[in-house]
Amino acid sequence: METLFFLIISLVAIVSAILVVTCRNPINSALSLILTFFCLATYYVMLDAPFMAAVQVMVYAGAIMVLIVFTIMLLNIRVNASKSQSHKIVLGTIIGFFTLINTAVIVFKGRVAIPSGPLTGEIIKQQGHTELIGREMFTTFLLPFEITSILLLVAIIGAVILAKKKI
Amino acid sequence: MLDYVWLIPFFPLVGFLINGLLGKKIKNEAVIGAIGTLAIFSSFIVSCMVLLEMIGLSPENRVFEKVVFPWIHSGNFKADMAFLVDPLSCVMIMVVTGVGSLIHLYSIGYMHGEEGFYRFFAYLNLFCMSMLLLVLGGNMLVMFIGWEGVGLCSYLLIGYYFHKKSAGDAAKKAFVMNRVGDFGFLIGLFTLYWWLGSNHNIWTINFTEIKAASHLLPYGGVVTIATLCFFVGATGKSAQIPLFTWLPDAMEGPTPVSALIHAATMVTAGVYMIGRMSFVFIKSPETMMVIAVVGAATAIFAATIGTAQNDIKRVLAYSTVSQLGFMFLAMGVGAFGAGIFHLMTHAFFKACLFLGSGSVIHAMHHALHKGHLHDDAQDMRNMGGLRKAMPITFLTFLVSTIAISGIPGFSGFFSKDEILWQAFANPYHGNLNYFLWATGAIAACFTAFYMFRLVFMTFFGECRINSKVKEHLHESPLVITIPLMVLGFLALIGGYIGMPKLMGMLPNYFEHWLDPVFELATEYGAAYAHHGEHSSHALEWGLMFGSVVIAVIGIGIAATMYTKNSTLPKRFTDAFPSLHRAVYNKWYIDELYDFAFVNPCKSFGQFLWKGFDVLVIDGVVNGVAGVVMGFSGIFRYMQSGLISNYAWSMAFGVVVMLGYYVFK
Amino acid sequence: MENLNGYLIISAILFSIGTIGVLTRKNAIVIFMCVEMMLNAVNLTFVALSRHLGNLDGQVFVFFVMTVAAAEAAVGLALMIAFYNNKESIDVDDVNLMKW
Amino acid sequence: MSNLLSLTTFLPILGVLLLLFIPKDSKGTLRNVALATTVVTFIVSLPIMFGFQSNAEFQFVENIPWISAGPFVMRYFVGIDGISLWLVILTTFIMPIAVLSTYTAVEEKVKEYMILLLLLETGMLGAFISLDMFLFYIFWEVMLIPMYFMIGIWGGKNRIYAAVKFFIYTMVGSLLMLVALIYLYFKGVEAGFTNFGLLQFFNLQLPLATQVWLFLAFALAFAIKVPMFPLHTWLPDAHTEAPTAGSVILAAILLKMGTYGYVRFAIPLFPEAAHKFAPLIATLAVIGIIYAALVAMVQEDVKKLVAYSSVAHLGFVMLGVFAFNVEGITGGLLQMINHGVSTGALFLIVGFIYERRHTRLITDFGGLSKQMPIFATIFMIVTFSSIGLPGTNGFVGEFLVLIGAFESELRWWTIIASSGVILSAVYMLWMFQRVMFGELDNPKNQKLADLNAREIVIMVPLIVMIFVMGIYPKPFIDKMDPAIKKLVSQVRPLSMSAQKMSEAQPSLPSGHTGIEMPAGHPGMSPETDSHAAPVANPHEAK
Repeated sequence: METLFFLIISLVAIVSAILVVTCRNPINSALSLILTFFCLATYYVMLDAPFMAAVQVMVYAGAIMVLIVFTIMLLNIRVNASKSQSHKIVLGTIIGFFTLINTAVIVFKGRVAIPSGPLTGEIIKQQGHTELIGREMFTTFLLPFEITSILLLVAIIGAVILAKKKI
Repeated sequence: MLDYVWLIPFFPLVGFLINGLLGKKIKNEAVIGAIGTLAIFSSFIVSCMVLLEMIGLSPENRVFEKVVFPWIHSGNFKADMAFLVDPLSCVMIMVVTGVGSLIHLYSIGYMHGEEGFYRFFAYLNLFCMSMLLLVLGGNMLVMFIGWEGVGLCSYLLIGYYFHKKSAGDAAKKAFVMNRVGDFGFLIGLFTLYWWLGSNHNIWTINFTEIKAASHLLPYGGVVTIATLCFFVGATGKSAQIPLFTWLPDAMEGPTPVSALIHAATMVTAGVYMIGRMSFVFIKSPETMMVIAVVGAATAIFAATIGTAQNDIKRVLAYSTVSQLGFMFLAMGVGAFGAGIFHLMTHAFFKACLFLGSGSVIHAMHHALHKGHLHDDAQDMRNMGGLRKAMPITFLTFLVSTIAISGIPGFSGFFSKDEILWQAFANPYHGNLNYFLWATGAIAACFTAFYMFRLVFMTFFGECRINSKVKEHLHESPLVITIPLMVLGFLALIGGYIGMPKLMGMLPNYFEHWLDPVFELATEYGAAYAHHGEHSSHALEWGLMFGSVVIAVIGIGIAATMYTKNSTLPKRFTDAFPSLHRAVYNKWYIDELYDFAFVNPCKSFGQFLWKGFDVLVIDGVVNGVAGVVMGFSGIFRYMQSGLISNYAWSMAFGVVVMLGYYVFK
Repeated sequence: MENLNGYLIISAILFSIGTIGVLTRKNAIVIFMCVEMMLNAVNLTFVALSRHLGNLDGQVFVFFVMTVAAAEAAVGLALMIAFYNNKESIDVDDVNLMKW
Repeated sequence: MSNLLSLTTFLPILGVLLLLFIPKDSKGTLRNVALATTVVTFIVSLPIMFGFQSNAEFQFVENIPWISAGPFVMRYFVGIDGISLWLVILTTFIMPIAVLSTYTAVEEKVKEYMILLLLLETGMLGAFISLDMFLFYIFWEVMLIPMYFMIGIWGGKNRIYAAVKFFIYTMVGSLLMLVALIYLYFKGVEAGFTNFGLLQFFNLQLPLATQVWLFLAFALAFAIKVPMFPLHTWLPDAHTEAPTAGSVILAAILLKMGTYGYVRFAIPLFPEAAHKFAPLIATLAVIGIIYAALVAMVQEDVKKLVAYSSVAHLGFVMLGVFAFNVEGITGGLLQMINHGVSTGALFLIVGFIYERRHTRLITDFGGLSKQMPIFATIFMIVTFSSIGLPGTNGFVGEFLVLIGAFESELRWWTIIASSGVILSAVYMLWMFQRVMFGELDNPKNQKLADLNAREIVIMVPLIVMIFVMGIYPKPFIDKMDPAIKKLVSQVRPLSMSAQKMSEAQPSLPSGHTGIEMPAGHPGMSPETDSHAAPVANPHEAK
């Protein structure tokens, strides 16, 4: 059952990903991408990481994609009539294919470490994923976490300054 | 009093500081002059007291060392600010402070109204300090401070009229030539220090310690090298061949400077240094010979040039070079006492001569200035018949001229005759002695000739000065003539303290006085001396008589040529034009040096800069940069600026690298 | 977690598709979206392996990646707007100022 | 009091922070704050000088953990001995003077200029006090950047060329040094060392072949900085283009980094290689002395002339240092300080007339003595100090260098180097004569003003130092002496024993007791060692 579900989701994810690349209209690409992101969120749920799924939906599918869609509409770019060079597509596909092969070989030939951490599905269910993440984030990773806030601040200021025509 | 020996150089230092720092504010010439003169006069008083105390000691105790403060101590090397008082330095401090005081006094009158009066006195005091350090230095390094210090003051004072290009050039030339000498001095010092240190573990540059260790030094060999280097130092300072050309040019300085620095004191430093280290020099027969030969050669060489000069101070300058040659001759034949003796008498009469010439120039300058003429105040061809206008100057000048010419009864006779006799009779140089004596005697003849030529041209005969200004010529003020009279008096009687034993009227005080300093040298010299077949009294009397005759001949020729038959000099120069031209142009030595050293150095420097630095080294550096730039010029085409190209190459690179690791 | 390889393969596929998109498309916004997709592919790997290893570090890392992605989106899109204001285009082939 | 060194070093950084908050238009405040910072730094450094005990130990030591990255462990390890003490004091002493000299010289971008000056001070002080090799390297690089900008932004016409040349020359050297440093570190790790602390590396017994390569890398870096012939051509360009304060600092302190590097690092770390290369380096030093003097003689630009004279002076330093005896190294160190004082003063003097006339060509001047008597006096004193007249500082150092070198095996080199003494008199006096003597015929020169109060205040401390160090150098020598003795014993254990032997047998002429190079270490094959991989497997340390 779960395997079937996984396969279906995978199919959706791959198809929508291909659509992202192939759609002429950026709006269509953007919508396909949202679909991909949702698929990923589903995977996260299946991986016992509901908090990550929530964040994925909120940040990616919500915030970032909204931003992208707004930008697309703001710039109002006409659909590119000139066809892209076919040799580029071929070459790009070859390179992408090789990337896939490389990674796949790594996945299949590689040896994954034996589970060493304390967490199992039961523990996660018992204590709650959000709490676990929260503990981790505010103890071990407190400093990086705080630094992220600075990063975001910088990004905000940067974005404002860049996008304004005259400061 | 001996403990306070440091006061001797200290007073002039104070004078220098006061005049140098505050002189500009003081402005009052009398005060400045008084400070300067008092400073050196106080030193003279202290020197007298030191001398008296030294006389009171028994001869073997007449060595006193005083360490004022430690100076450079590093590793084995140790040099203190130390003073050494012994009979030799006593003589020197007496000469320096005595003659120095008189010249300071004289300068008050001579420099009256000059711009930078305070500067002059400050420099003069600084000079006295350096000179006193030189003669009092207890080790070679303190001596070297003085040694370079007097060079510096000489530079400053020659360049006193710095707005004149010739003065600046002369000052630089003097300093650089002195520096060449200093180079020799340093190498000599190093050699001696290193040899004694590494072979006998006596790391010292202290004179008394070297003296104590001098029995360890070998005859010849390394000592020859060291002493020759020292001698190079002496030639630079004392204007001997080959480094003598700066001294005549140094006459660009004010006349008191010429008298003090370039006649009485500084230039004799080389002689003093050899005397101070006589126990080292004597250990090298080769060096002694070189010194004697160079001294004799300089004596005659400079004397010949002196015969053809028309500038009154230049004649005196060449005369100084020549007399210094005599002193070196004395040192070279082992007659250290005689050399120092001549140094002292020469200080008296040559200072007097220079000051006298200064008095003449002063008067001439004054007169010409009154008449608004721009004739050269120093050219003897413009003078003549001055004896009536300036009787005191004339008389003192005459006395000194007689003294330098070597007429019996005057100081120069005793010292010069002693030197000539020693040149003939010394036990060190074998058959070379005849040559040395002959050269010295001929030089003495020339000396008598050109000095009397100078006297005749200046003081006798018709007055050749423009008749308009004749009535403005008059005797210089007292402040100028008093030093002249004192020095003239000394030139007259100064020789009696060193009367040759032969005459037997007075004991030779001077030689006895210096005996403790030089006895070690005589002792070492005995090792290779061959005892004299010459030394008979009759011979000594004969040679003395001969030298007097020679001097009289010189005077006679001068008298004939320049008073009786005034066309003779012209006929003579017409007969030998090229000879006269060569002598007049100082045998073209300056030109030779320019050709051999100065110009090659400059063009070599130019070549190194433009050729090597800029072309070769920078060429290589810039060439490397150029190659890099060239390659980057090619590679820059890879930087298309198109993002997709970068993305492509990145992806490609990642795939390839990843592929390598995955499939290897 | 018997299905680890499945997640990893999906992640690899998504990553490759993203790569192809980055390389072939000319619209800067689409390229940007493809980059986001590649980031997500990596995130999936992180989460999957984190779950497999029983250790939450990977998920915290994903969190940071998301933050960076958000910042990147803000700045990147601002850049695009600025660029569009200047050149009237967001075609990457028009961005050629980055050469010497 | 124990962290006095850090305080001194980082006070300028505090000044930088202060400067950041001052608006860039209030130039007066900026200058005063910068000056105050340097003066305070100098005052803070005084207790270091007075509290320094005359022994061979490192003092005011601070040693705290700093970076620990895998096998690389760097510590904040600072301290001074008699060798670095005077260089630290020299730096803090020169900086206020340099800052004061820019009051009217720099009118544009004052804020940035002052900040760079202060950063430079921190860099220089840090380099002198570092006892951790990596810390030293970092400070060494820190110095480079402010100087680069100072030349490149406030320089003369050809400033970009000069700045880039300066930067690249120095960078090439320091990269080689970095490589050698890391290699040395791994050698140390093999021997059981756990950090970059310098002192332990003195005991590292390296085979000769390894030493040679490492020494060459270090020596090249330092030789460029010194600069030694034939790597000196960046110096005249940098000096001519740099603003006055830049030239002063460059000459007075930055160049000392090179010679200091030899004394602190290259020689004690690789004593045998140093001995092996001593004749070569002495030869280059002597060539530098003569060559720079000859080139200086024909310069038309006063500043370039002074720059070349620097090359000659530092040649003396190198000669003294490579004499490997107490006199020579003492002389070399004194000469470093002397050169800092007198050449710094010379550059200031050139700056003064440049500010007035906006030219540095010798032919544009002449007869200035008449117009500027105070200037003439100061110029003359400094000139004579540079020539090395006894009684001034230049003499003591030069003399000790020469006598030390003469005692060692470098006798013939010394004789040739001594002739540089003559040449230095020639070019300095000739320049002085052409600038100061003669008729005052150029109408532009007739209106020149003499030095003002500020300029006199700048020069007076230098003049005082010239005489103090010339007449009473004892305190200076006394403080550095134990450290130098220790250095000498580190460097020539072989020759020390040889000397003792010669003392025991005084009849032997000891000119030949000089160091014979050890003919390789028994039991160690230099070949295999020198070809070993430079980075000794970092994975093991993980």
